[in-house]
Amino acid sequence: MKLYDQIFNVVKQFRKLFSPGPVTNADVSGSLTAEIFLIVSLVLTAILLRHVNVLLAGIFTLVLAIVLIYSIPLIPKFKIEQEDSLEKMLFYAIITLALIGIFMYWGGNLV
Amino acid sequence: MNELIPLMVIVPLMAALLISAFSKFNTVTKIFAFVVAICLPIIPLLSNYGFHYFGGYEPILDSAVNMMYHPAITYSFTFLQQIFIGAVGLLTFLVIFIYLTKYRKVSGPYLFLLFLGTAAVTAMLLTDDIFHMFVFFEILALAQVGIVAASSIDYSYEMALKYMVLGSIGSPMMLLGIGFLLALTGSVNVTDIAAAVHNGLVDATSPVFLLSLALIFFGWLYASGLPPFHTIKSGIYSKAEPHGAALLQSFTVISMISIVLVMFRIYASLPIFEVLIVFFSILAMILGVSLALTQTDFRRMIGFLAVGELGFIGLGIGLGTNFSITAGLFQALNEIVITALLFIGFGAIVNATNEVDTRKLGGLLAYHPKVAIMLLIGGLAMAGVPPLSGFQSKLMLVQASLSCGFPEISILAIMVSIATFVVFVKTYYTMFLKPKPNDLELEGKEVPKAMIFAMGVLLIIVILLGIFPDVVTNGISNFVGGIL
Amino acid sequence: MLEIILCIVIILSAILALIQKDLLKAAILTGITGASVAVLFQVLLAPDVALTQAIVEGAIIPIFIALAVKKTQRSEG
Amino acid sequence: MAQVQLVILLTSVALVVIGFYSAIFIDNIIKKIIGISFIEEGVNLFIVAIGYKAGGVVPILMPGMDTSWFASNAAYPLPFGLVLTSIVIGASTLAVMLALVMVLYRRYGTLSTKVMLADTSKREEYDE
Repeated sequence: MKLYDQIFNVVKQFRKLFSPGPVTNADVSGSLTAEIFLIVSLVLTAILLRHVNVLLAGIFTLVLAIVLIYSIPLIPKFKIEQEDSLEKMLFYAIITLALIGIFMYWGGNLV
Repeated sequence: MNELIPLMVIVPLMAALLISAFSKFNTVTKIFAFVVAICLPIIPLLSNYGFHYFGGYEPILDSAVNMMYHPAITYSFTFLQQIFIGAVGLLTFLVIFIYLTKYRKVSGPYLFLLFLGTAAVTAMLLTDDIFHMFVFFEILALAQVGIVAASSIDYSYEMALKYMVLGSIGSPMMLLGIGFLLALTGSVNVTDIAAAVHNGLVDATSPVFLLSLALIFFGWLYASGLPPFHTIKSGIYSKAEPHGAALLQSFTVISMISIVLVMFRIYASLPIFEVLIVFFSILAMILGVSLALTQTDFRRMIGFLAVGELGFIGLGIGLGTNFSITAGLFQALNEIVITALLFIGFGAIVNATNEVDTRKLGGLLAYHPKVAIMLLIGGLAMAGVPPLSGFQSKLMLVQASLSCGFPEISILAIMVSIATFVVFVKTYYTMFLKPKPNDLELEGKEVPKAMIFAMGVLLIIVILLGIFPDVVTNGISNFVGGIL
Repeated sequence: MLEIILCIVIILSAILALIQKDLLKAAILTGITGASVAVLFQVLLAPDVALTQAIVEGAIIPIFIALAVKKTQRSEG
Repeated sequence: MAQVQLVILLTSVALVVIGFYSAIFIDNIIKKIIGISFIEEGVNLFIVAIGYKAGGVVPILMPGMDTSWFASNAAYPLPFGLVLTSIVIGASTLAVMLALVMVLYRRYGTLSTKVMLADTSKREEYDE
């Protein structure tokens, strides 16, 4: 029952996503779909790790699934990180550049 | 008739300059713009396949190492270039037609920007010279900023400035990557660089070569609007005028495929290249569609959907087989047509209601039935419903990833298609089928005829490509066989 | 020796331009960076690039920035 | 004198890093644009340094020069041509950015990025 209550609270938290303005049932069902879609697709992507190591993929997928399900609602957190203020966009762009550079320099020959 | 190849770039470029110079003669400008816009899709259809060397400098055979060198900027024109330039030319014609019929007094600078963008993407597709491509990429970025800033929507200047600031991070990095390649090979011609890499003249495992891939890849992410640039791309789509947004997304798709094909020719021997592309494509699909599900502004929603669909193109190219690259390029062609149809259709609704919030709309089916039906078919095509064109390319992608041994990616692609369908049906319901809110004024507002005409033309292409996909896929498959 | 002095001038004026409170001074310091890069291009055997750089980065861009500062506000904040 | 090339490469790296620092941490939009233009400048400097040849001559063929001597001693001119284009592109981009800033200043009355270029999706007032 605890998980059910948690999911029920998610719907209440979506109200903040659409403020100002009323929250319609289509919007809430869309956000719930997004929530489930996000969890399932991230877990599914984690299975791709089996091409590196099967054991790693199994452990990682299980841990990811548990962490994601216990940290719902994800969509409000995701949306705050992806609003279009210049600072956040620049920050993520430069972080991505640094990560790609580091990954290529030290890991480019490993794959 | 290889003289027609440079004309594909020169005609829109000259038209842009002439129109901005003589924009005070209103009628002459209108007629001239219309004539040039008709020429744009016709020139690539008439031209023969072949090469064009600027300045007439033919390739030189170095007899010592038995390799060809290309001293001139080379334009190569094959079936792939023909079909994409034709598609962009047709779209430019439709957009300019909508613009010319919408306003009595046309603005010269705006037409200048539209033609400049078309010339830039045409040159990016044709060219075989990586620095030439970078120059036209910068011109394209300026044209895109101009198209966004010229719209009358709130916060369009802010969005244009944000795009420019991000662009001045992204494009110098691409230039730095080109500089690394130049330092390694001493050439900027893609054929020469690819030959040097394949013949072992360049050490493919050296850090400089890997860093050049990282930097050009970052520039590609900026050009195509994959994460972390998906927010700004969807933002500029939503702040441009609807017909401008239809053209902007085609510019994005074409700059994406032209840069990725160049990268593919140079870096295909590195396995990590394909890993990077697949990773960012999957990220784009997940983020684009899940953010589209939570939007209430329907232009922003279509923007995020367009970014999500870009992931399919990247996926096809990242898998790296002949069949998957064909599928990815075919998906690119479909996306240009379908997303343009959706942008123009939703733009027609904005035109008729002056409202972008789905919560305040409803009951439009009774007032605009033609637009509603065409939008429905376009949305179904985007979600991949047979027998429309989106179905064919997505089916090819699913088959390709299955035959490469990645069933997870096939399942993910199908899930993203279903989520796209959910997004579309949800928006369609709230806009067209839900009862009309009391305070929504709809009487006496008509959708422009030119928009319905443009949607009709695009819809015919969608249906024809869905029924006869072989017309395009055979030619693309031959092209891909040439670069693998 | 000349190169090293020029490099130090470039980096110092770039940093000074960014910690300046007065935007007009920042514009002038940008011009110093551009002009020093132009001299460095001459040292690097590229006289044609040096000419363009001296005109564009040494003169035109500081004037653009100064115009923008004049139309907006001079102090930061 | 490979030392010259090394010093110049370090300078260009320093300019790019200064640009990234200003992109993230500086709030004033005009200073941010100045900082970002340093990235472009650093990249230009790097590409010119590629073409440099220690002890070489300027790549212009003067009358009276021996062609084979010239070919083995002149600097590599292709990067110089690229940088020429890149400088002009950078200047035009910067001019467009400053013009947009001038327009936006009239609307907001401040140069702060946090105010001027904040998130727009929530700012649209929902009028009942």
